[in-house]
Amino acid sequence: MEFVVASSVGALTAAGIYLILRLRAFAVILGLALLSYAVNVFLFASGRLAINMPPILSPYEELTYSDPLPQALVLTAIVISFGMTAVLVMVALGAYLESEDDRIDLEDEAEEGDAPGEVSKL
Amino acid sequence: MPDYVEILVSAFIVLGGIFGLVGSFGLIKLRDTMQRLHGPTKATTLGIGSVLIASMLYFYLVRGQVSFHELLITLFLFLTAPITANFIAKAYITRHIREKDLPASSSEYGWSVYDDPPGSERDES
Amino acid sequence: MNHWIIAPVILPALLAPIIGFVMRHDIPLARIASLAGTGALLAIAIGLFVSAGGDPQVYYLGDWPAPFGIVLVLDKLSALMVLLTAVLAMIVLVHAVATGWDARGWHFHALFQFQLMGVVGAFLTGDVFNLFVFFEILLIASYGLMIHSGGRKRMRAGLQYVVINLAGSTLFLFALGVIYASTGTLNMADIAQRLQDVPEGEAALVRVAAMLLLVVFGLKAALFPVHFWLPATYSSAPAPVAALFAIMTKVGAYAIIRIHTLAFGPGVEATDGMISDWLFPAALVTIAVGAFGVLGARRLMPLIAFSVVGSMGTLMIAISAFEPTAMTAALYYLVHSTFAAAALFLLADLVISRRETDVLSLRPATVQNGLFAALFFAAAIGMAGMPPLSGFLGKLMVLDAMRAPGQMAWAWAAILIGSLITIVGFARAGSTLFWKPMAIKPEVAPDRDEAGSPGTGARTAPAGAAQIAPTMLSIAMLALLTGFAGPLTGYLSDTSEQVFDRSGYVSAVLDGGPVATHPEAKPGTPSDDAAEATEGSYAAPEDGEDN
Amino acid sequence: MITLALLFAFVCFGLGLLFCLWRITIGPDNADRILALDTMVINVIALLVLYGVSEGTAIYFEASMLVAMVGFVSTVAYCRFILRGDIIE
Amino acid sequence: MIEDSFSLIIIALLPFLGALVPGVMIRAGRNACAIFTALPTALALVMLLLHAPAVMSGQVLTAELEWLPQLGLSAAFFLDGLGMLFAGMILGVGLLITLYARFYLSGEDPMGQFYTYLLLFQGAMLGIVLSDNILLLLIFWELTSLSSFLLIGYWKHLPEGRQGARMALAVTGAGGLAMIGGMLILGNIVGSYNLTDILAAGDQIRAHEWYVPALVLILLGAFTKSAQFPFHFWLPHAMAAPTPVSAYLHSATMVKAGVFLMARMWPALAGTPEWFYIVASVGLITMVLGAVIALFKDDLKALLAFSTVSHLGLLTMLLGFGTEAAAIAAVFHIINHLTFKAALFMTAGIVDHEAHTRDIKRLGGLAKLMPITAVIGTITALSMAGIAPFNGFISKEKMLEEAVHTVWWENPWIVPALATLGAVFSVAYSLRFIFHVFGGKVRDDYPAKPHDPPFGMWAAPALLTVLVVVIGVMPFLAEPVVNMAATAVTGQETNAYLKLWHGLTPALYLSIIAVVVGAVLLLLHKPLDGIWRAAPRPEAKAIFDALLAGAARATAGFTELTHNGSMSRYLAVFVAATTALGYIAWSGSASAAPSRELLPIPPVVLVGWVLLLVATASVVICHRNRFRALVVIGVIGLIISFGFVYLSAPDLALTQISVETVTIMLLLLALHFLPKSTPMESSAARRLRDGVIALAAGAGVTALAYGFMLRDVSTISGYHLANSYKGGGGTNVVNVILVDFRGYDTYGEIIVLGIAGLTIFALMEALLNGPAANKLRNTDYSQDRSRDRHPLMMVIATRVIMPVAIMVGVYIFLRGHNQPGGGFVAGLVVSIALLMQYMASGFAWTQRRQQIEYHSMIGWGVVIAGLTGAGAWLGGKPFLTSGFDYYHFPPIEEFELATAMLFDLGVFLAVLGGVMLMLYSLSRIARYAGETVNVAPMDYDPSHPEESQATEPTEEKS
Amino acid sequence: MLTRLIPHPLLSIMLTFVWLGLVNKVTLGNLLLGLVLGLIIPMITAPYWPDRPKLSRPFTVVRYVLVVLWDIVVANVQVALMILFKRNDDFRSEWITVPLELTSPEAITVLAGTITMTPGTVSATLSADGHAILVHCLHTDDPEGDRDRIKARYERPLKEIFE
Ligand code: NA
Ligand code: NA
Repeated sequence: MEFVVASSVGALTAAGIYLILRLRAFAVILGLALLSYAVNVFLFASGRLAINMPPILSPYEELTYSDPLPQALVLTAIVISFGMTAVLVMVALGAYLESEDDRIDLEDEAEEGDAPGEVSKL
Repeated sequence: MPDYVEILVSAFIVLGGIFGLVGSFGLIKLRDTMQRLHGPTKATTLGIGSVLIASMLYFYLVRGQVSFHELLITLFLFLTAPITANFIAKAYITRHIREKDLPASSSEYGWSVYDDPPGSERDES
Repeated sequence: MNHWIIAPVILPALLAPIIGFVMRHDIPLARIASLAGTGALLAIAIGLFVSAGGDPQVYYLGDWPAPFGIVLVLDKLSALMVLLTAVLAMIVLVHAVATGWDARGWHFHALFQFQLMGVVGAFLTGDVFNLFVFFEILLIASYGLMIHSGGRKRMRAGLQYVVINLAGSTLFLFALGVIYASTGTLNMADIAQRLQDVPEGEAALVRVAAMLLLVVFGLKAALFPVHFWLPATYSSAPAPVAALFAIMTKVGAYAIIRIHTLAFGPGVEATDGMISDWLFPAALVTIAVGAFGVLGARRLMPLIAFSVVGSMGTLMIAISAFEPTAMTAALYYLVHSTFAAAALFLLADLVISRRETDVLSLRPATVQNGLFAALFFAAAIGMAGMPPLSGFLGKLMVLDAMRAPGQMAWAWAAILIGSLITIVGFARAGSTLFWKPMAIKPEVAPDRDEAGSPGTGARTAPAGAAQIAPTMLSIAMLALLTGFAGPLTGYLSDTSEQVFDRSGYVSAVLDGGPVATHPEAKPGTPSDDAAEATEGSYAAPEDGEDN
Repeated sequence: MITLALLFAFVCFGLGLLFCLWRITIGPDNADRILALDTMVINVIALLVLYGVSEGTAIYFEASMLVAMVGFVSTVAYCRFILRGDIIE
Repeated sequence: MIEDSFSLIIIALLPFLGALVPGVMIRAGRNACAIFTALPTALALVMLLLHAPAVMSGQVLTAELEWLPQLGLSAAFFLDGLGMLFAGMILGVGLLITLYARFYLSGEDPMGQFYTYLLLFQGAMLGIVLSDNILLLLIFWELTSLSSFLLIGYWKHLPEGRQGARMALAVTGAGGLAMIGGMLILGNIVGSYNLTDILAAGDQIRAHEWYVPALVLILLGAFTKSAQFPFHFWLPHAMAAPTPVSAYLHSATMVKAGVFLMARMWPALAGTPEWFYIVASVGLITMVLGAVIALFKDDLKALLAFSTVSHLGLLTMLLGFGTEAAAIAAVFHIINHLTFKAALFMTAGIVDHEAHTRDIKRLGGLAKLMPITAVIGTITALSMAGIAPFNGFISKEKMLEEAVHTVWWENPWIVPALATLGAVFSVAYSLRFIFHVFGGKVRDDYPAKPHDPPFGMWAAPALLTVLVVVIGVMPFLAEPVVNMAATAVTGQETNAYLKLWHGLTPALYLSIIAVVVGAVLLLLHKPLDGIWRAAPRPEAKAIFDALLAGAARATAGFTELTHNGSMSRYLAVFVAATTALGYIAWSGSASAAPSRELLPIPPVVLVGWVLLLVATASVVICHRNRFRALVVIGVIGLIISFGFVYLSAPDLALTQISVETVTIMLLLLALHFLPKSTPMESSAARRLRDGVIALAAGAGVTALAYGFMLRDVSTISGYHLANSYKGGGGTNVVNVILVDFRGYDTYGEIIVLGIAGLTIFALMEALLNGPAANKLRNTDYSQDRSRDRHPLMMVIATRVIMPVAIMVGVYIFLRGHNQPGGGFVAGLVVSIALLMQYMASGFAWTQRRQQIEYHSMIGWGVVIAGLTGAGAWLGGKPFLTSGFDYYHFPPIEEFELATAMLFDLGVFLAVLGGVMLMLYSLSRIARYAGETVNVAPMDYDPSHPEESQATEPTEEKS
Repeated sequence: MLTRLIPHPLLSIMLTFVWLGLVNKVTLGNLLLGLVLGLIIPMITAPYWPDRPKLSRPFTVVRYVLVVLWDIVVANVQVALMILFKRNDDFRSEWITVPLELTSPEAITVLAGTITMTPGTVSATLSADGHAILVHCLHTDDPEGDRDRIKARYERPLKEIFE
């Protein structure tokens, strides 16, 4: 079981990294999504694996429970990365709409004359 | 626990397994998308149905606890399955079937996939 | 328990939503609230700074004993950083309001307050995962500020900023996973204590954790080779935001100072020397990158951004020694470089908004050319580390502290040559910006008085007192740092003493606070065998309640 | 006996999942993929319920309930994207 | 003996305080300005001279202020003979320059600035010569570089001014930085930065292994400042400065700073072969070279500049000799050179000012037109030539005498020979100055009609000329001063014995040779000049500019190459570095032996594994088809959620599945406006590289995860399990951790969501007010679409499903504390329910029926959570301390109420508001894309055919 | 007035049962809470369900439900057998148009749903004016027969129930 989880994390990580190394924003977004899957499982696994011992205290019997702390951490991490992804998606969309393509790279600074200060005013 | 309970529960479980498998099998066996649509929307429904029945029976007969929230899942699937199928079908039709390949709608308006609803200006886009 | 410790986090946290969701259609009101809030934050910060004299003070959130709940720790270092943040924030905020930057987009003040909350929270927390959470808060707020008021270039640079930081956050989580997996705790003090005697077997994991964290914090601190994002970001951000970001790189530096002295610091044989061995060369290259960037810059904002990179290199060199004297120098230089960067960015905003471009090419002289030239000269001196301003003292202290035989020559060469290149770069930029233009309009070549005659082709109204004050204030801070270098350094050396006093920190956190209500897990004494740890005895309630 | 039955069912739905995966990877049409995903959701629900039975706990019920809900919504969203481009218009 | 005198500090500070004066006084007129500028200088000079007797009697005055004790830096000043001499020169000449500049500067020039800079510079110089702390000295040292940068660049409109200033700054600044290194080493050796201590520790220093590096670094500072070969080139270009500046900086003071430093450090550093060979040789070369070049300069100031270079070389050489007599000669020549060179510069300035040219070729015969100037110029020039009976003669004699006694690398004649050569050329250019400017017949083609300037302008040079003569005729008058300084330099009592006539010494013969040959050279000047011009010689400025430009270009190239904005490369570096470092750290020590038996792998898990791997792979393979990738992502999310359930993390499963759905909907909404496919852009090699990096990282993560899962570790969570119910009042430990043990994290987490909502909203506003709006309007997003937007069936189904879904949400919220669920999942479920409604009946129709406003919902959520936490303060408890209790009203069974639930409510609201605000923002963009807005819940309701189903154009578009 | 408080009584009842199902335990407290929620939630969602369909003939409803359930079981078996044992070439899939007399959207939806859940048929789409359903038959030998069966077996009772 442990190896299954570990290798899955590895696979997700590798895929995510490959995708964030692409040139288009959308691929990068996909990559980051995979990476956050990967890291969530990784963080979860840091509490070690347990089958059918969810940390829901049972009123009726003495039980062993899986480590609840990493689960809580992963929950927080999931929520945060959701917020981040949302912002990322919007920024990517904004960058695309403001320019002609959704490339992730910047063009050469030197050519650019447009400076902070002459931007859209309210 | 008495045998008949075991048999009953097991039977439903096995039944569910079989139908589930068949439904998914249809997904790869059948030839075109519309045909495949039939498999899941039915076989799986019964499959999951009997699984849920099995669960209810199990908890009631074996565990002695009344459990009927499985009904909720059944209800939910029955509510949603047709909608899902309907959407998937339309998704397929819009992309792959031309209006003339379908039977006429037998009313003044064509199928909603191709034709605007009454009232909206027809010459849109 | 001193409830004021959490005040600097809660204040903006409660103020920001009100500004953002209630006052969002009323800029003047938002401005007042934001200024008032920042003022209050400053007051609180001063109060905490004063009260942080003695041992670390611990705030046990939720009244849970450490290491089981989250704690805030107020020691000299965190108090210093909070105060630094508050002062910088006040300066930047006044600039943003005076120049009207805050009105060029939505939610500036709410995001600004949230940003402060994140930064301050990061400085105060005593829990590694909570550190992550506040990193995220300050980051996501900074995304909003970074792309404030939009614009093509800014949006694309912003996208890069978001992406690189998301990657960084992911790495942070990986590191935290390794930490929990290897130590079974998240409380910094507890980690430090458990790492004191790492069984040789777990050293590998611990080392990996330390290294990954170094990369994570290095990314924030613009440390080579993970600094590449900074120039584009800072030079595309609204100038006041860039000025505020001067504290963000310091967050990374702070985290390294905190974690890599407390947890993986000197005396932990698992990670002994490893961090220093990698941090030092990276810092050297960072200085080079920054200096080259300054000399080679074609535009003003990147030039300043690269000078920031260079300054982080110097700072990191001092940190990498991981000994009190060098740490004192590092802290001094940290404070200095924050204000130097702020001064430059704020000034750049004033200049660029009048030159209408930050390209370092010949343009007609702007209104107040003389004044801007003088301010630029001062700020550049500060950043380049020329006397008489604090940059010089800071660099002297760093050089003086880098006495390890293996490192001395490298450190000195890097810092001194780096300074030279930086000076030359600033000199070129300055004379292009402020001197050459005098040649274009000979009839008004020498500006008789600093007020600037209308003949000098003023594009826009001259900057009023309120607009110039923040820049001058940040330069004044440099002057103060110089004048009161003695007393300040006295405080800072106490601070670095405390930073390296691991046992003091640990006992303050783990021995104080509410008593654990549960016998088999006392605060600070981790239950010794895993079976017991993952098992909780539990008394059945009268009736299982389902709703 | 129940255990055997459960094992059998697990294998069935597991195979079912693999069939769905096959359909998703080869397509050919996006409609097929969405269909396969939807079927997958149902298989997973079945597996969750069976797992609850095999462990004799009701604790995984919410999960299956939620999977059912969410599966429906995302299927609709996918389809609307193909149908209208904008899923909320 | 040493005496404490606070007045030193005042002397050192006066110029800086004075620097404030001109800015104020300039409005009171130029004269007032000049006078008030002179005041502080004069005051300082007076205070200084008051100490003269004490110093002459061998006292050393000191004063110290704490500054940065931790570093060993203190504002420590001391005044000994050498300091006295230089301080006197600086202040005295400063006074004269102030006077001179008043008349020299035109009405155009901003005099206030000039005097400010001048005083700043003066203060810096004074600081150098008075510092008793080498760190302090360094500070003043660099200050002179900076202030001279300002003075040289004073005429900002002149390009040569700017370039000269930059060059001076670069060269002297670089030297200064080198010197920092040297000084720090000295302090290192001696263990103190106090100059007195260092001077006392000469032997220790010379014996130390770091002596040579320190020496070299310090000399670099001195040589650059004093324009010694090969750093001499900046000085002539500094001549772009106004003449008063040249006279002050480049004859009297700044260029002497290097000499001063060598003299100052003499006791500590001098007397070793290294010192001799470096210092003496460089000085010698400089002396000759400067003299030779000076002869061929037509610009008066250039001529004087190179002569200065040459004379600085002379001084350097003398100090290099390291003998007491040489030191005396050096000190004496410092005084003499000051007198005649300052006067000469002012003369040149007068000529320039009157004749409007400094070009010797255009001058001549001025003697008749401006007799006073001529007299001054002639006398001082003769002194420069080293011709009796002027002071220059005596010091040059002493120099030649020392040269004669100097053996260089076992070679007795090379030093005297070269020294004489230098003397020859200095005679030649001095005579040229006299004859080609003042001599000859009057011309009629001067740019302006020259005549003697007003008294104010020639007063200063005249005064200096008097000194030239007096010291020349009665040198013994200078003896006390010379001794005072020389004693300080050598560190032991000297007694200089100065007189005009030494008898027939070898030096005298050499002098005579020098004068004769020099005169001959002048006669041959025309042909020589021709040869000189023909001869190829390196143009230092060109080289320097080329170097600087090259450096700038190189660094620019490097920077733009490495920071080319290629995110993918940055990330590749980031990942690669991380992986490598991680591996290094890992391999740096042993890993643990497994201490945990592994869990079995049942078939279903195996299936899940295959599913996950295949799905992951196919995301990578088909990522160019963006929609397809999203579908597969859905699969991955499903599998992972199932995995969480299987591995006893039901809460994670709930969260994962719902978050993932909302995320996919966000992505779909965004994808509507983005390109639907990703083009194949990167090369195969590039993809291979990325693949390798990715696989390496993946392998690393796998190893790491597997590594720690093999082992057990004692964690703190035993406490949470044990106290969740007793202390937190909940049986779902995860939830209790979230809302209680680590509620602070959750608080931060919902704030992140709130900020995300804000940011997205702000971003959208910025977009829709920018060019993006036009792009949206001008793009047609409606290609071959199905015609039914709001299908009847979906609408009807939603009417039933949504309330059920909301019910589920409420349920999950209420039970979260004890069973899987909680505010966050509940929030997501409810927002998913709302999304269903949005999808069914469309945005506009739904939004119109939307009572609550998302902005304030987020706000309320955050505030409620915050206030719940702060409520604990009322009980004097820390933030987020929770309370709970059980209530029982028969016949209803007992139930629990906990503050944590209120906190959870905050979470719920923030999540709901956040998610909805994001989708709201995205949908608003669609309005701009010109979508029409429906006024009915469904496309067509057969039961109400009369109702108009017409859509109206979007309000936003108009 | 009452309609504003209880816009959809049936929905309220259903929600109460849903609640009991969720908590999976019938107690007085749960019942009360379920009722309260069952009343509140429809009030909140009322704006999204403007009109109020009226159901009549409860017995017809029950009969209809039973019929459909039975058909579903049969359908599943039939289709399962087809999928397993019928060669792909032997499938004769057909599109058939089912003209509708029903006008109530609820009724149409239920009919479409029934069609999808029952033998070898999937309702693909409606006509733009909702007067006909396009049905896809997996395998049929007489399309007209199927159409009439649908109308007779399902549409008629629905018409009674909803109109
Ligand atoms: Na279905
Ligand atoms: Na999904």
